[in-house]
Amino acid sequence: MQRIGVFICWCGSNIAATVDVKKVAETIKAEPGVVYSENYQYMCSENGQQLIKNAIKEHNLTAIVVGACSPRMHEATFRKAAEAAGLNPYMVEIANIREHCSWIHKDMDEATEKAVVLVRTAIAKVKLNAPLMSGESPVVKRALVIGGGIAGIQAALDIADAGFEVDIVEKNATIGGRMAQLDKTFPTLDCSACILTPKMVDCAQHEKIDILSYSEVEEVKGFVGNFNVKIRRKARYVDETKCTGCKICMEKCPSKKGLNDFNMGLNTRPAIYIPFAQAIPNVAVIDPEQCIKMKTGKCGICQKFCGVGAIDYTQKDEFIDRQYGAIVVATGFKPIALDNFNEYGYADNKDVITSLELERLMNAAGPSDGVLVRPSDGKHPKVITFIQCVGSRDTSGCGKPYCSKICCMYTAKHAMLIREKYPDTEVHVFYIDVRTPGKNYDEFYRRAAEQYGVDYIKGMVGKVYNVNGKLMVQGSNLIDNEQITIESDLVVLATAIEPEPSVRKIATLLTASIDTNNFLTESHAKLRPVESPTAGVYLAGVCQGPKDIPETVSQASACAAKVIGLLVKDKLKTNACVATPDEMMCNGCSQCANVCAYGAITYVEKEFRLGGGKTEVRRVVSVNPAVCQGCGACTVTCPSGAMDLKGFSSKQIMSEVEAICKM
Amino acid sequence: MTKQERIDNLLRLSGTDVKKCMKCGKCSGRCPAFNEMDIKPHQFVSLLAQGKIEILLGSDAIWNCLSCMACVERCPRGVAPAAVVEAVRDTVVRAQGKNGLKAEDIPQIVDEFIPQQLLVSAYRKYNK
Amino acid sequence: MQDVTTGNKEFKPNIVAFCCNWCSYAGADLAGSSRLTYPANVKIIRVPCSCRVNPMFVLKAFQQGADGVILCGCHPGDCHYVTGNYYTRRRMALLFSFLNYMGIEKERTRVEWVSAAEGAKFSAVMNDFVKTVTELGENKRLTDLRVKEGK
Amino acid sequence: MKICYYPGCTLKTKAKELDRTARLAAAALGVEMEEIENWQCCGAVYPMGTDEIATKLSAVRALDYAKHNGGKLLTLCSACHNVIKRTNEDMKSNADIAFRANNYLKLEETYAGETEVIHYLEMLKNEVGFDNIKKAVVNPLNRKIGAYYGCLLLRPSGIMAFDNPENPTIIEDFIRALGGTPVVYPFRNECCGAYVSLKNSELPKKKSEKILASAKEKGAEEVITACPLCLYNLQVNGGDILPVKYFTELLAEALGVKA
Repeated sequence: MQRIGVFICWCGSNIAATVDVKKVAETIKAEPGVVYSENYQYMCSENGQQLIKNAIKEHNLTAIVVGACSPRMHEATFRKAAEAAGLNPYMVEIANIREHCSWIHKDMDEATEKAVVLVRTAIAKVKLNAPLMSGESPVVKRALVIGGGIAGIQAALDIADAGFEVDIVEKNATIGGRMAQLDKTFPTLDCSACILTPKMVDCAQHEKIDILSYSEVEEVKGFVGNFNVKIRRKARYVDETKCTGCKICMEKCPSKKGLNDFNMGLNTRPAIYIPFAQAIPNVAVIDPEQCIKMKTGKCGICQKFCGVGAIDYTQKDEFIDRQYGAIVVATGFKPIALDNFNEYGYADNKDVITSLELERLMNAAGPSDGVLVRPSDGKHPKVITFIQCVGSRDTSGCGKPYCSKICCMYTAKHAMLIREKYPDTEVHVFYIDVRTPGKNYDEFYRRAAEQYGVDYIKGMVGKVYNVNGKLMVQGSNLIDNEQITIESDLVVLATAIEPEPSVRKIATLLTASIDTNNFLTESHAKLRPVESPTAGVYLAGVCQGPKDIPETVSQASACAAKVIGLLVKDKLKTNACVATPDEMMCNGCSQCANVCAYGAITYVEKEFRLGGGKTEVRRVVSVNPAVCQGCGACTVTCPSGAMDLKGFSSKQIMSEVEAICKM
Repeated sequence: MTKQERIDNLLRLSGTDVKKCMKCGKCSGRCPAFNEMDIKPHQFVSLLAQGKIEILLGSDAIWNCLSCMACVERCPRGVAPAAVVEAVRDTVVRAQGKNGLKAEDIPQIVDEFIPQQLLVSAYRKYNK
Repeated sequence: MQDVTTGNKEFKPNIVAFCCNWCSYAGADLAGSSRLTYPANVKIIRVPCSCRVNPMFVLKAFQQGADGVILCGCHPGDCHYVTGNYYTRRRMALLFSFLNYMGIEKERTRVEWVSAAEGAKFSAVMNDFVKTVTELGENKRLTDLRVKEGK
Repeated sequence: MKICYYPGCTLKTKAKELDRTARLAAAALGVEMEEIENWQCCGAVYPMGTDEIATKLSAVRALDYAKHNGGKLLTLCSACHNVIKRTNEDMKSNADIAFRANNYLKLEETYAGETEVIHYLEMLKNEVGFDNIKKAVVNPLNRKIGAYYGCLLLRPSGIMAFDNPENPTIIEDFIRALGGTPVVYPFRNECCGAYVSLKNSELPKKKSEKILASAKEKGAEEVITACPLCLYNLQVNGGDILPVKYFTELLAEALGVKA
């Protein structure tokens, strides 16, 4: 039987003006189990807390109820006071007689009566409270960043600068990501490479950062503070430690017809290649599908010419296991495939290109050395038409229902750059809405229209077709209520972006939830925007939702702050109010594991004694208290009632219900 | 019938959700009969959504829409402008004396080349 | 199906409200700090998430003489625990239709989404719910007679 | 192989050639087209109004007949195909229309869209196979042919599921199988002007001329279609830019059965 102490707070006049606090304290004295009941002006004050501590000691209290303000306000305060007096902090319950009583009722009798019921309800609960202990788990002081684009680079640099080890796992042969492919960046028009490549170099030179390029995460086990990750280091057929990046292999390779992914397939590259001049690591990789030696066994020219003997055609994928305390997912995006948008003629016309292809065509290091030419005939286009929202805001099933967010700005950028570099070019932009919120963003777009004379047409294109090599762009001009056809030399499609498809696998490995568009879900849209619901997993960049470079960098730094905040701790206190299964009642059905949003529930084979010396091995549930967040979804799902929640047990809630009803 | 009832009737008859329109104008960008329509495909959706049905019911465009479904096919929001045009046309031709094609006119039109399909389809579209 | 007791103006229904800790309980706190009144016969039980509410708790409330039970959680999509309120929505839809079948009018049970910023909504919902249940009168279905007699 | 066949009114009159050559070619390819009993005109246009029931009943009758006679219904005219296939979808997925149509027809067994509607071209592609047709060709066409799809076979693509609505390939594959060279031109899926030509031939004239000019510009020597109304508009309203034929005429010619 608990020895319960009850402490009714006046909160000055906040409670006492409407609730007869003395009467409440007096009435409660008669409750079975209550051995002490007191009221005081400010329970949360030094003196008030002392009063509680003294009473606990003097009356050997085993549990206390404080009738005061909302537990969201002072539960922690009173728990600490109880702990200081030697009581387990979870033996404290709060009856909210301020926000839920004195402040909303006017009649004193009615409010007093309700306060008594609320205190009785808390007593009913506290009678069933049991001491709870927060667990502790150690923290591995190393972070994993998945994805080596600008998001991953920024997060890694920030974490490493705080003194923690970071590994960047990048599936491509170099870090840099999409930003490395861009020409200029809005709204200031800095050259993308000029601002990105120094950061790439910083990563490579940082003693705390290990870049695992051409690698993929294969398996993730463990939980916050303690992830065990298996990483596949894909065979690049070049010894990373030997290759000096001299590129002689690229020159000599006879198989030069591979599509250059980095240039969006606009030109070709050899079978052995370094993706681009500033690649980090500056190490070659062999495409085994294209390499003559690997396909036919005859060739080996690169091996012959390699001065340092770095070429190794027999290399195999390797696996490494590493431990991490925190994981940042920064897997980025890709433009959608345009198979469902044949009306724009992308598949049939070389001169219908995507915006990312245009970035490469305008880039000094691109396939045309920065000279803007038509892919079909290498001529300078005189009339260029941009089409916005290609595949974005599409609920017909052909595209994506969301706004891709970056297209309005980069199209304004493209239009402006073209008009600046080639003033004789006519530039048209078909738009549905121009969405340019952000610092200096709308000004940027207006500059394109007002100063650079870009022709913005409110309307959408219905068809692009080729007549004698000219691209006829037929669309609506809604302002003038006309249908127009613009004879163009080049058509640029502002193609919707979608999360890099590999994010699906990553999400599964991390039990991080993913939405219907394959974007990773943040823990709270407003207040926890960089945390995944899975503890210890953080989200940076477009993998979480469409965003531009400034936003991506901000989010990456926010991730880093969260990771550093986690890694500075030696041990993590785990939530005490976690799900707790009764193994004897569990039938191993997995329903609880299915509803768990955190992957806290696993199954173990366990031996049970049956009596008579016999044993049986059964599959039963096991909750990882370090991962469980204590929502209780599993408790209700369990068909056999085997699952309960500490601190909010079924019995506790039932007796609360009973106490309320028995008024 | 009150005006609201007539609006509701058109909405029901069209079977399409005009509120889904995001006013991109792709329907009118694609329409092959655009220049022959006094009220444009996107306006059919917009005017119905606003309840301005007198303009629709008085339009000549209903006789020139080809029902070619290009607007329906390409709408990014799953709206069917052609169904709105048809709902308006149905409403007009179902009113007494408002047929767009009268049976007695047909003998003068018919020549030796006109296929049955043309007579039937035009009659179905323009007459009730 | 009006109960004779509804004629009695003094009838004050007993309402059990389950509120999730993160949104609705905070919304109720905000109603309090904004001094937005609602009847005293609403008593709130704090749960971590609306999905912690076992149908058994609702049944228990009616058995113990509650006249109405309301669950409040975060708005769909805003659940602190990501998906908890979706489970609540489905479970309670099923439970409430079952209870309705058993004679506990569907107006006596309700699920509402109240965010931490919606003090006014919390108060409005509670006022409306109490009014609805008051009009329905005392609940007798499922009630353990010993409970009511004991009052 | 035997299959229920819905010819449609125009194929019995102005478009006899479409029907005749299709039957000859099918026979040569081992397909027996069994004309269904007591078919009625499909109405030539799919009525979009949500309250239209009576105008769909002839299609449902044909569909129900086919349901009990092999489960497939073969169409040839594009308009018939469009009306019947879309009506079939209504019977499958629109509970209101299905209920009311069944209520009118008082069939022994409720019709719920069970029949598979296939166009003659789909039959050639999926049942016979273009490879087999290629083998059966005795007079390879050796000329440049533009496929004219029009609207009815392709749209709405969600229901018609005939081919990619913007970039179809089935008739091009068909032309290739016959030894011809397909000419892809941008207006092959644009409307010819359709029924508007009865009231106002200006619009169909503009459309048809644009289509044929586009085909000619890309090098076509003739254009083929599956629709009698398209053929009429292209021939009568399209000027004499290019000859227009039914696709089955070319099939019969290539198979050497045209006679």
